[in-house]
Amino acid sequence: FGGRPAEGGSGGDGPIRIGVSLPLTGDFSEPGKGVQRGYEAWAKHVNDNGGLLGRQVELTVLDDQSNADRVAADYEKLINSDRVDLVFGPFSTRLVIPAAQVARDYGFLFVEPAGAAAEVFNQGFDNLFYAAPAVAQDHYDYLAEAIIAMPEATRPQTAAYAAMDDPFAQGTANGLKEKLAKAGVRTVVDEVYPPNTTDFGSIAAKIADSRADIVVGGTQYQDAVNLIVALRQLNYQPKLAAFSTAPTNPEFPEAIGAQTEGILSPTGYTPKADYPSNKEFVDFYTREHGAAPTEDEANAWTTGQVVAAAVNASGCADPSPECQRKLIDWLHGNEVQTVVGPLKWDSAGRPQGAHLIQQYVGGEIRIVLPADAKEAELVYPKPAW
Amino acid sequence: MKGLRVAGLTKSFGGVRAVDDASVTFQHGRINALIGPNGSGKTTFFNCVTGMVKPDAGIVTYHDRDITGRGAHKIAHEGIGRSFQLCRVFPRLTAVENLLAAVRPGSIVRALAPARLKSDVDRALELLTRVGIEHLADVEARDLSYGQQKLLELAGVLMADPETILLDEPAGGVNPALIERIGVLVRELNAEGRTFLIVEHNMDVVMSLSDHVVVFDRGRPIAEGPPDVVRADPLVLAAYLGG
Amino acid sequence: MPILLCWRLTLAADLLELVDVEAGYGRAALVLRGLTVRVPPASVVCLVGPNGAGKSTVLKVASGLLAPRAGRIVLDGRDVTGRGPQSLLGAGLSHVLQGHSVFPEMTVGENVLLGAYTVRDKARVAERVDFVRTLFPVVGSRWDALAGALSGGQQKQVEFARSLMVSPRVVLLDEPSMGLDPKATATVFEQITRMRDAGTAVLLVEQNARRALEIADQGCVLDLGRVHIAGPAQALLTNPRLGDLYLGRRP
Amino acid sequence: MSLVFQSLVLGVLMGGLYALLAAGLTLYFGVMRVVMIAHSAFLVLAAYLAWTFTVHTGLDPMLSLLVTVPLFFVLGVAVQRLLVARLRPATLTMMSVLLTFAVALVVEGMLGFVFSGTHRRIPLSYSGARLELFGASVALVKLIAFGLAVVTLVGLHVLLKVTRFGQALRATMQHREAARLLGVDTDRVAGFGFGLGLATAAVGGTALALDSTIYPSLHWHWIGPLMAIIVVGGLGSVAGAAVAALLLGVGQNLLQIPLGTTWAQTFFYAALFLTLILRPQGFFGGRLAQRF
Amino acid sequence: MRSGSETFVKAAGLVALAGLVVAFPSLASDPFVLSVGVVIISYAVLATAWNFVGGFTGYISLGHAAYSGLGGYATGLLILRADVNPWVALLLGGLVVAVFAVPVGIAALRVRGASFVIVSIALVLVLLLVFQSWESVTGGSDGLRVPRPFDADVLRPEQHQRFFHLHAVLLAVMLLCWWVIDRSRFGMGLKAIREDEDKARSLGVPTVRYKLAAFVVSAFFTALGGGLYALWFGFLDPIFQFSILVGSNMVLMSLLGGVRSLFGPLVGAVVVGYATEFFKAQYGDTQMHLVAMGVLLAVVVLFLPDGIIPAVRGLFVRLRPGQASIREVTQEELAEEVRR
Ligand SMILES: Nc1ncnc2c1ncn2[C@@H]1O[C@H](COP(=O)(O)OP(=O)(O)OP(=O)(O)O)[C@@H](O)[C@H]1O
Ligand SMILES: Nc1ncnc2c1ncn2[C@@H]1O[C@H](COP(=O)(O)OP(=O)(O)OP(=O)(O)O)[C@@H](O)[C@H]1O
Ligand SMILES: CC(C)C[C@H](N)C(=O)O
Ligand SMILES: [Mg+2]
Ligand SMILES: [Mg+2]
Repeated sequence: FGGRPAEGGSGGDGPIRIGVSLPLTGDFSEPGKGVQRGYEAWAKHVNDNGGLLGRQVELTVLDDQSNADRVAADYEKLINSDRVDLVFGPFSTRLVIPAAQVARDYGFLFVEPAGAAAEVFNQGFDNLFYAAPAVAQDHYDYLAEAIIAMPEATRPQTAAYAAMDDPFAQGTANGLKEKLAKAGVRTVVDEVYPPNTTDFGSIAAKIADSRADIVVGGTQYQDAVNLIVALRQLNYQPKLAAFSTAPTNPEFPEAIGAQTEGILSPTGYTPKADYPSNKEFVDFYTREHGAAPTEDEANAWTTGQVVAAAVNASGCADPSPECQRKLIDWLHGNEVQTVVGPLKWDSAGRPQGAHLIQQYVGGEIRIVLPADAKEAELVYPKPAW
Repeated sequence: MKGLRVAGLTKSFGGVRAVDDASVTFQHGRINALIGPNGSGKTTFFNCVTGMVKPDAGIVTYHDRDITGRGAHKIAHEGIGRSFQLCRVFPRLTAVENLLAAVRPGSIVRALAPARLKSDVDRALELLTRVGIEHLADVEARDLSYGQQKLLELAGVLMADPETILLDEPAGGVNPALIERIGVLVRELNAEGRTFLIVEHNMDVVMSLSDHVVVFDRGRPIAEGPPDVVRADPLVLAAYLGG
Repeated sequence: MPILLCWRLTLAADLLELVDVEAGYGRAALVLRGLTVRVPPASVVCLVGPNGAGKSTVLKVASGLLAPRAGRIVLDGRDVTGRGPQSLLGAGLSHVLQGHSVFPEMTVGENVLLGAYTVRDKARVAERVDFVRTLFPVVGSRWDALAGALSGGQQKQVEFARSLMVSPRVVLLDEPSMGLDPKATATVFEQITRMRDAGTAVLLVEQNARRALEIADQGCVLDLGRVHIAGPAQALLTNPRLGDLYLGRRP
Repeated sequence: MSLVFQSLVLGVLMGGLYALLAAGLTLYFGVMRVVMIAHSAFLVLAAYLAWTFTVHTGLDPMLSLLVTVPLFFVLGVAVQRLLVARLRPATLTMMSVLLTFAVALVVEGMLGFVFSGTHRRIPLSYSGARLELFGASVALVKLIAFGLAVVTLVGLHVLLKVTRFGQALRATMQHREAARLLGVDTDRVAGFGFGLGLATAAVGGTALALDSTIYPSLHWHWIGPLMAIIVVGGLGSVAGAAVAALLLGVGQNLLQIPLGTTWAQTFFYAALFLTLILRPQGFFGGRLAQRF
Repeated sequence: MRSGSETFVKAAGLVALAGLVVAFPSLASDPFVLSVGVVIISYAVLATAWNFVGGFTGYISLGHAAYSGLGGYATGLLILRADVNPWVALLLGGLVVAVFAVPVGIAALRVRGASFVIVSIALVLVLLLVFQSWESVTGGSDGLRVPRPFDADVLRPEQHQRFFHLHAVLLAVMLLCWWVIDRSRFGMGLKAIREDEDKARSLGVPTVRYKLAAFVVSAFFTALGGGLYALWFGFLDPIFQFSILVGSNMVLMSLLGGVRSLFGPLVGAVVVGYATEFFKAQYGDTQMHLVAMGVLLAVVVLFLPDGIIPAVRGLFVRLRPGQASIREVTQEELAEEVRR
């Protein structure tokens, strides 16, 4: 198994080769493919517009099968065998951590589109940057503020939380829970379930039995769908229901039987945002794919933008430790304009923004928080489902 | 008292009392036969004595030591060896290996000693010669015919060097010429001082071989004594031999 | 080495004939090396021989469990070589295996009733059940027990009882008396005689050789896959050459 | 109190589904001595077929049974005749583990290839519909699944215990040669037995898909609990497995109240280990697990 | 009996193999190939460790990932929580797992055959649940980062190289142990258990103790393999540590090479490891690599049920002149012979 002889290599006028490993199969394959579409759209867009540093960019995408062992091997391969100039991150916290380790060992800049959990940032990686507005803990910040600001009479008194046992999903629910608890909203149910749970009957029974005013799901996708259906089967009608990531999925309304009205979700991205590059992105992407981009594509595109900004500012894009160091240092000191807004990071790579809050209003998912970005009024209490 | 003694042995399976309060003493150093109709509990009796099943009640002693309910391998270590009614060998081990597996390793250190010690292999070959299948030493047991497997099992039991040997129907399914050969071997070993306890339905074998016969019926002994006496016992005639 | 056929004097056509059969297992060497056996109706032909001679193999070839590599099997004048046991059973041939072949996790009753698997006539089945229950008391008394929980000899009795559920024209019996107590052995041999008297052709393999030859009409001594000596059973019994080698010393 | 009652109801419904999903395993495992790792992969396959059916025709997924049950029966016959039948009888049990593991991989891989890894759920107009029962909610879809389970299990039990085919199947598995000599067409019977097992997978998969999302690797999630059920129930006993499934389902749901989801899941394995230590033959009859 | 030339060939082969292993890191064209080498030799370690129980006793454990996972976690937790030196932690971790394996073995080895398979699967699934939810100790589903045992100035490629050799040493020790047991009375007893446990018992083999000993030795080595891997890889995620697929891989590799041969699992690991890389490169982003793996496994089970090494050996034996071992004489001739 001799690896291919090194081709391309550093510098020169050849294309800039960017290595990525993504979960194209396995548990995370769906969002993984979304990220792939985003990366590819970004590369095409860059190439159509004269490339980076005047060089074309070329993606090498490997499939890590949603497996942590594989993702490390993939970056090992990209960096050593394929001799890529730059790397982009994979999808999901679970894969980002082992991947970032490899990148760090070889001194590579590691900008990633989907490692939002707190754990990603306390591993001591100085080469890592999360290319989205907020870490998991902060996804619900605007919602927390809004709830706390409600008049005493209508403000929810009790809350039920159910979170998947996954660093990201748990992080989102915990973030909201901590803030609400501090403000006096009693936690009456706090359930954590394994990622492969398919039967939510008894979790739903607990929540329904608690008659909590609001229900919050720290969810990925399928679990939110199952949980909502199970809650409906028990005729539980909360005043407010929020779930991370799932409701933004285009298939969500159909999956839960169209009873979406009033469901909330944080999102890092909206195609309607008026950040300078966003319109360009949405137009380009819609032209290519016939549909507007979602969060996964946007995060990938953002990753591209962040790296491109560093490359342009540093004037280099090669695997040498010096160049990679320059890129990393530049990102630590600067803000980057992206499709999800201006991003800047602390020393551990945490972005310093917050997520928008969306809600299904009139059958469509709209931004309701923060006030300055809203497309519709927050509906509270939510109608029955 | 020397030898194997069983008192009040009882074993039930569900509603069936396979062995029912059986008390038997075997003549140490002799060839004992255990006969009785099908289902009278002979095999179960063997299984209880050798620790393959736990008796519900009763005491088994060997040289005055209580061995009731001990693990099968411990009872084997006491010097009691047995064969099975449906002969059992290690199918994918060769004939020699079948015998080597019966060597008792002793301490842990000795357990890690090579299995093919020359002394052991020599003894195995000698035993195979004694039962007349030395030419099959390197043949896997599953390739042997039924009778040859039977002889191999016997050799394996002997390899463990037991003082008391329990044989369950050694003649069943074996060619008459071979039966005679086994009989000769049993006598030789008995002359060396080994005690035999043989379950057998072949009356010719029982009568010609044994010194002492115990007759079982419904899980307990109904008669015992020298072969000629037992053969004439009306109880035995009624229960077993058929009048 | 003398290669004789199982010779006979009867005039009636043979019910079962194995002609020049060669057979073996898998890729291994031949077990049967050109062997001919004939079984006329209303007679018992007894096969004896040392362990591993190929006796069981003869029966397996005859009942279609094992396809011969050469030779012919003729049942009632028709060539049935290569046909499976199911079709031979339909043609009136049944085979009782050596060793233990009860269905251990089914009850004794289920085992016996399976003997009549091919019989549709319920009344007839009921009648046979009554018959075997009286013949072998254990079948009746342990009707609902799992067959695997019976003692070795009891299982053999159930097996034989199971084979009596049909009345075929040819019966192959492989050591039916193995492990049986004297009473049950007597019952089995008596049943074999009765079958013969009712016109059935019986091919019997027995290690209880003298006892078997006493009730047999013809005898064949098999060794190394060939017929060694054959002739009327009485002649074999009195043949001094066979005593020590195959039949065991006279008691 | 109402939570306990609600959980009890949910537990019974879930237990019924578990029993249905495990039914096929009992058949291969107890009757045929084959450890069928791929059973749950076929469950997922059936679920996908039901999903495809509904998405493309807009009809009720239950109607897909008309196609999938016969299809799976044929598939089962094929798996048995082409693969399982080729294993050596002496090592059948062990090797069947690996062989069916391989089959599971192939099924999962094909599902991923054809349907992608996306989580799917059958869009049903009545997915949230419910009935009220003494104050507890009973979801319609769960009730349907339970009904399917009852019908299938009763049918299977009758088939195995009473019919000629059942007798022949059990005889074939216990002593093939003897069964052939009694006139049983053993090849066919064994194939049919496997087909029957897979046919239950068709029903089970459809029932599963009514109230759960599906994805190709879902089957790994089911292997453990289903195996636990058939050991606790006593290998080979359909009735035992059904009782065990009900008890485990109820137990899991009740334990979930104090313990939470994750620890409640360990209940299955705790029951499994306890069974093996206390009563290796299972609590409700069946084969001695110790010897098997 | 063995001939001198055969011994010579074997010795030469062994030396060549050892040379190849020692030299591999310098032959590898780049750190990636080297890292694949580490993965494969780690497979070989795990498969060989599995074979202590699978090969000798015939108990098929599909859940050996339990021990590799525990070994990894034990090592990592000892370093992180007790501040133990990494290498001491590795060894201690192995011992801890060995001790843990005693009660588990006593319970699990009560059942045989397929039930044992189920128990072994259940064990991994239980551990997965425990390690996922016992967050305060295990790090829960976030996983656990294991600090590297070497200084920061040991660069990653250098690290791969060291770990390759560490694995090789462990493998060599295990192979030696396996070889010693294979030839020993203990090994003979284990094989007897594999063939017929009750019969072995009746012959005086202390089956429970023997099985347990093999089981614990296997768990110990598996844990060392898991611990070493954890030190190398640096990150433990319960989902991948306690996975049925990992355990099945050990079984597949052992079976493929041949469970009754010393080098069987090693050969199997090389084949499977290479096949995994190959299928992944070939079918990258489709699930076809699963299908390919499944087909490979099925082919092995159906056509090479004894494994590669016995199959190859069988080929050689068939080429050699046949040795007749079965005496072909009739009773009559035998009687003549005896008389003479
Ligand atoms: N399934 C098998 N596979 C391979 N060889 C076999 C098989 N069955 C029998 N043999 C071999 O075929 C030969 C004849 O076997 P067979 O069973 O016909 O002997 P037999 O005369 O019935 O002996 P016994 O009196 O012991 O029953 C023996 O040498 C045996 O080793
Ligand atoms: N495992 C078991 N389960 C239930 N009943 C059993 C079991 N083993 C034996 N029995 C019953 O116990 C009784 C004694 O059986 P055992 O095997 O000891 O008889 P045996 O004297 O050896 O008979 P045989 O001469 O036929 O070998 C029989 O009625 C049998 O059915
Ligand atoms: C927001 C998402 C893209 C984050 C991702 N689901 C994670 O596991 O971290
Ligand atoms: Mg007996
Ligand atoms: Mg025979």
